[in-house]
Amino acid sequence: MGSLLNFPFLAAVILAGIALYILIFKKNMIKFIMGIALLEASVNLFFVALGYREGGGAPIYTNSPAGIMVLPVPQALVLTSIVIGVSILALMLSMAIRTYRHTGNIDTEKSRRMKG
Amino acid sequence: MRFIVTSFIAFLAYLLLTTASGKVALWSSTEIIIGIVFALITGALFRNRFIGKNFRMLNPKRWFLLIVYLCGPFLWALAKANIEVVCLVITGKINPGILKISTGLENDLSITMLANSITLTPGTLSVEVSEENGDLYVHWINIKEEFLEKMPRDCKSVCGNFPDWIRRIAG
Amino acid sequence: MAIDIITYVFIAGGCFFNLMAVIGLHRFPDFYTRLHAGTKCTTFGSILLIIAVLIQSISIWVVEGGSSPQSILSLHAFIALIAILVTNPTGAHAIARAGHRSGVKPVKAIVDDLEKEDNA
Amino acid sequence: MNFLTSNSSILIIAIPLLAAFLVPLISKASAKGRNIFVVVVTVFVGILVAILAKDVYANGAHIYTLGAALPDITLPRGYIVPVRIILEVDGMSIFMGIVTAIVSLAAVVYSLSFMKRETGQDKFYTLFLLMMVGMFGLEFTGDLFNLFVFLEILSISGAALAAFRTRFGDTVEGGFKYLSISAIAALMVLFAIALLYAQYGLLNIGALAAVIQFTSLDKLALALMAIAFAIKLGAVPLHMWVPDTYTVAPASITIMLMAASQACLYALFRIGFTLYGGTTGTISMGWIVIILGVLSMFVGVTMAIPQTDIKRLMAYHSVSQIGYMLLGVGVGLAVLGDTAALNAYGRQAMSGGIFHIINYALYKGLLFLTAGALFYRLGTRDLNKMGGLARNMKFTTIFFIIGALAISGIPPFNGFASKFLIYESVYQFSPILSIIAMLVSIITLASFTKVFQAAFTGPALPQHKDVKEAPRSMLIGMGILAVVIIFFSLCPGLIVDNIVQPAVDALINQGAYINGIMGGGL
Amino acid sequence: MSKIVRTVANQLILFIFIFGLYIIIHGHITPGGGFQGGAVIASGAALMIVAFGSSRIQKGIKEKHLSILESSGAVIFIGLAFAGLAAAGVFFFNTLIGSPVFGHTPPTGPNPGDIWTGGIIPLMNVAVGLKVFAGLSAIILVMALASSGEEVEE
Amino acid sequence: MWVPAAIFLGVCVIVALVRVFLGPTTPDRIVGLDTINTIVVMIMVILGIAFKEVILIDVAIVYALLSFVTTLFIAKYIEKGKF
Amino acid sequence: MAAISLAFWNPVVCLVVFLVVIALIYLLRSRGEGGYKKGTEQTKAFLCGEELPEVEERHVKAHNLYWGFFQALKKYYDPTIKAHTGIVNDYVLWLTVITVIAAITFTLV
Amino acid sequence: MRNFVASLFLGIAIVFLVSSALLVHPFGEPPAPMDDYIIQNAQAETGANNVVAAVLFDYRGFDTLGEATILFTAVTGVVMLFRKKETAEK
Amino acid sequence: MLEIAALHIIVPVLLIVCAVFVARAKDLINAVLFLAAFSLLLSLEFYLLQAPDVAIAEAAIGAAITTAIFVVAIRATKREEE
Repeated sequence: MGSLLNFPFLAAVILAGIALYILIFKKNMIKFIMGIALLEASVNLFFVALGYREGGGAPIYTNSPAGIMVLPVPQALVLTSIVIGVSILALMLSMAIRTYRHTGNIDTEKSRRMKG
Repeated sequence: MRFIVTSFIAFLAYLLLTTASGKVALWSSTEIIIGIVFALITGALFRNRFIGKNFRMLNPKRWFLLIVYLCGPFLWALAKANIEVVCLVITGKINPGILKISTGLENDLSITMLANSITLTPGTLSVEVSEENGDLYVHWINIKEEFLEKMPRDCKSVCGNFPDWIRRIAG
Repeated sequence: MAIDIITYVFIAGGCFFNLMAVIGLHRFPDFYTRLHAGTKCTTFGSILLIIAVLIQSISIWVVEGGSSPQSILSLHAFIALIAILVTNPTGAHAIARAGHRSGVKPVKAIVDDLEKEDNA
Repeated sequence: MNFLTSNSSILIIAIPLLAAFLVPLISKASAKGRNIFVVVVTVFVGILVAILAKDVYANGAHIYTLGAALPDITLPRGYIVPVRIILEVDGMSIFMGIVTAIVSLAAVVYSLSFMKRETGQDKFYTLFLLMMVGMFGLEFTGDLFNLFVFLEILSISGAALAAFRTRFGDTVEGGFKYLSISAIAALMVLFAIALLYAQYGLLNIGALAAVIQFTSLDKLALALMAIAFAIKLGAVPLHMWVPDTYTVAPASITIMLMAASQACLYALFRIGFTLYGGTTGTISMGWIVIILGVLSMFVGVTMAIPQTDIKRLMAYHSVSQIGYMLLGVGVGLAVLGDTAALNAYGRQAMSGGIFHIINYALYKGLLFLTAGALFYRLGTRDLNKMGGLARNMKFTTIFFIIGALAISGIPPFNGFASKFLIYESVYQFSPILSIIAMLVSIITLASFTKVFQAAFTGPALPQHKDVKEAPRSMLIGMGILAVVIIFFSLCPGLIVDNIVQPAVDALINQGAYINGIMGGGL
Repeated sequence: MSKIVRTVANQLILFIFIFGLYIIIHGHITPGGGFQGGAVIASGAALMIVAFGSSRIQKGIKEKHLSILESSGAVIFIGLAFAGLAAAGVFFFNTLIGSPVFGHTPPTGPNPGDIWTGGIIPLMNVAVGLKVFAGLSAIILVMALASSGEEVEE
Repeated sequence: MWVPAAIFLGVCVIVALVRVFLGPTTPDRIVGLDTINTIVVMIMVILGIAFKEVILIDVAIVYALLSFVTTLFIAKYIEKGKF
Repeated sequence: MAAISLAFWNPVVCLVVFLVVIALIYLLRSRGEGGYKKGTEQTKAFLCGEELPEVEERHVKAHNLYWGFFQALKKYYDPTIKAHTGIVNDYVLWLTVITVIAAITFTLV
Repeated sequence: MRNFVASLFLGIAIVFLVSSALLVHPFGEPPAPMDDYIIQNAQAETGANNVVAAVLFDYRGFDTLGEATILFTAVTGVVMLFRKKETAEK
Repeated sequence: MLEIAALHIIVPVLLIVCAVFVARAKDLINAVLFLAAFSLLLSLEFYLLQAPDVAIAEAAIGAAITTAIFVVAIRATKREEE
């Protein structure tokens, strides 16, 4: 049970592995961007899971004797990270659209012009 | 007029969200002030969207009828529909088809209400709506055989007495 | 105690309808019929579950007195229900229309007026 | 004045940020006013950097706690760990700040004419200022997560600017590559931060450095962070985005991207020396840095020779030049635990590497700007289509000669000073490395001879008959860098003693950095 | 989309908007805040775009308006940070703590009703909410216009 | 009682996800996604009761309102509409 | 502190060397032929009496320089240039590989 | 060749990641020297019941500023990429 | 609390399944669908981890806006992955 309790961590790192698989093997630009989104999500999940405390409530003072709370700082960091992620996704997708207009293709191999 | 009505509805929605925050009849004074400010902003922004071309929805009688309709015939039809669908899920006997029905309703709101109602009620699902007149194309999961003969489809057997209710509410 | 039993009945009903919805997704042959299952049953299941929530929180409210936060809880659950009631059928309509326009035909359909209309 | 001194570290970050938010609004009113505004802000930031530098060199590290009652209260009352974000500017940070300030000043003046033909200039200047903010923030912050945030600002604005001239298809490709690589690298950094946070519950670099134990998770975090910054600065074999992106970006942005890679180099050193400085990981990390450095030097310069695109050639050279810095500082990192070796040659190697940072930024910036001037007048980057340009573009030619001689390490110029420090000290560490470094310098000279021959000398080509000299503001931008290069060439001893040595001390002296954070309670 | 979706969208946008404002202004006492509320309102904008088409939305609200809104939100935010510098000498100092405006310490509870708490946090929430709403809507609007073949005006 | 119900609904999500995976056409998959949306909103409401935290219900409201937008976007894509 | 001041490097020395070089250049230039004029027959290249080729052909193109060097180092250049594929996925692969190697190094050492 | 190398190193990377997940503190028991202070003092110091908001806008407000800046940057970048005329007429 | 632990296992497993499907889908619009489902379940997982702020943000941004921009981008490029 000991290692099974770490399951959210495990899930997060397995997600990172899947994202890396996409990033290495998938040549479609939009798929590639999805890989980055997955990587982002996995790191976020890892961060929030780090801050979980057994039996803790949300870090908001709602109950009069404030009980155990989960850690607030990872949540704040993840909020920042989520918005950063969507900014990166938007910019990359715009670049993919632009590439398609110039080359008629969004394959990273077929649309490339620079090498060597 | 539109502005006032939209603001008022926004204010009501805000009050619903912030219930039990204070002492002034369940709300605190700051919440009410902020609610008014927000309601004014919302009203200024969406007055042409929220209220259509006419004001017939402002009649409180229609609101009362809407609530009665939702709690009475609609809920009953919903329950019946679900039991029917559950039966179909278990038995697997279906007899589907897409039908065109004329509802005779004119304005957008009533067509929307009817379409959403029949989506949720016995065996029917609105697939397409005609942009010119209020004709609905309905996917029916279990068509009765005798229904197919008449070409101007009978609205009554598909949607029961919903059009009457809706005509009284929004028509 | 009786209130608890009523709550349990409603929860069981809600879970049953949700289960039927997802089973219906597999039993039915084409996507229009699946949409029937996926929309109607989940909506009704949600109504039952939220009624359970309302009963429970109102009972707590009555027991503990008016200042309990449970009242807000039931109100917010009710708002969620309204949101589901408005968005679910509209979404179903949008999906059905999109599916028909993208060329998915109803399986085993005995009549298709819209198809005739398009061809005419 | 006192107000400016005590708040200068935050003002250096906040004022360009405010200006960046204001640029779209001002730009609606007048385009000329916007240009003046941007230049004024850049100059003002330069002055602030000078004020801060004076303070730091006089009084030691500058601490600024954001949101506390007083800027130097780093720890909350009666508590042992810092809670708020703290800016900590020591000798190394301010050194990088000076580099950034000089480069951005040159770039903004150069851009005034260079971007005149483009639309969307308000976007350009907004992103430019944001890029400045990213670099200064990355260099000044003392908080790991804040470092990640500024890294992202830097990456996004840099990628958007690299793709600025969207009418050429390849610019978007370069921007996409840069952005993907940066995003993945930044996520690796974030994962490493998560691993550190999981063990110690802290985010401040100084506080973490005080308690770090080098467990296996710390080792993984170190690997992730080191390689993430290595790819951002373009060390071989992670350099492949560098030619693609540097080639397509507008010239003034190329030098900003170059300064950005310097900022990432700073982050790498900060991680290696300060965060992990007290652990045993410095030796292996030092060797990894040295190996990356030697590979960068060699592969970069050999890949540069066959190129026919002038900016691509220069981009490979910048990979090669980064190798020198990695080599110099890596030697220092490898011997960090060994005091005798550190005093015998490690310190000298580090000062060579760090001095090379500023030299590289200057002469490489000058070279990229001359390449941009050629592109501005000719409309092509292809060396095969150039020839005989020295007749028409006299100043550009002179600036190119200055830059080429400096990068090749020809004695009177500043490139020689830093390279000489590296050769001399690395020779004591390992003779082979030193010989490779000298060889690379010779090949660099050879390849710039090729550029000079192909572009500037030779018969006057008929299609370049009426090519004019570059516009005035571009010449001023190049002139700033050239004047600083000549100043550095004349008195390198002054620079090394007054600017580089404090930076080296700041890197080596981990205790002072930690003490700046942990000793500041009430 | 069809008439039904348009009608529902017209009704729903009001509630999404008011809900987003609720999330923004209660950011310091219930879950939510500037980002979440701004993102909710921006999703409302996305709903309008998908229901009516971006070219029709663009007649009402243009990208440059959103851009000005976003800039001003950012300026307000950094201005609040500078206010700390001006009032107390430290950037980002929470100047309003202890003052009668927004200076209270709230009672514990799910929605205590006392909005005058949190110092500059509610103001910052509003600024960030404005900014996030404008930014995300601008992104979606510009990308939707680009995908349907139209370009943004300079 | 509430948490087991949530787990049961979680199992329902698994079953629906199989349909999303199998669905021969894209509309089939959207139907599955729509079903999952509703069920997850219900899980959120139920867990809000189970944790006895009022504030958690807000998440469910947000999701109920916004999952609609997702559905509409994909539906508009497959009916080949212009955005 | 180890003394690292470049003591041999005096600005004055640099300036003096620079002036000397300038003086040398001036001297050489003054010793040149006085009758040189631009744009006349004098400046034309003399190629064994043959006709001069076109201007483009006279200019040695950039990619022709150091041709022998590349031929000699073909074994090095072919794989190196081939490794620069220009595909983003390969960049990520390189990143992963190097990170893994670094992680192994740190774990083992 | 590429696929083999990629799979090999991807596998090793996943091994490292999984080992890191197993080596982290047990799920639900984090060390929290910084967070404990914030949880105890946030309500009194900042006057916000929502501790996350207190962290976002007070203790780590600078991060939030940076993050707002990133969104601003991205919007500027997207608008810049889709601008209409790409060269001004001379 | 064993039941909560069960949810903590079910939801991450679903997340992994969704991610695998994202990787495998040839049709990009299906991949976007799985990404939307992934986002939804991630939001649920944040909810379970007692992070309502993050859950709201993920629901709003991850589900609505990310999907929207992906779909828009696929409309502007092409649907099939080769």
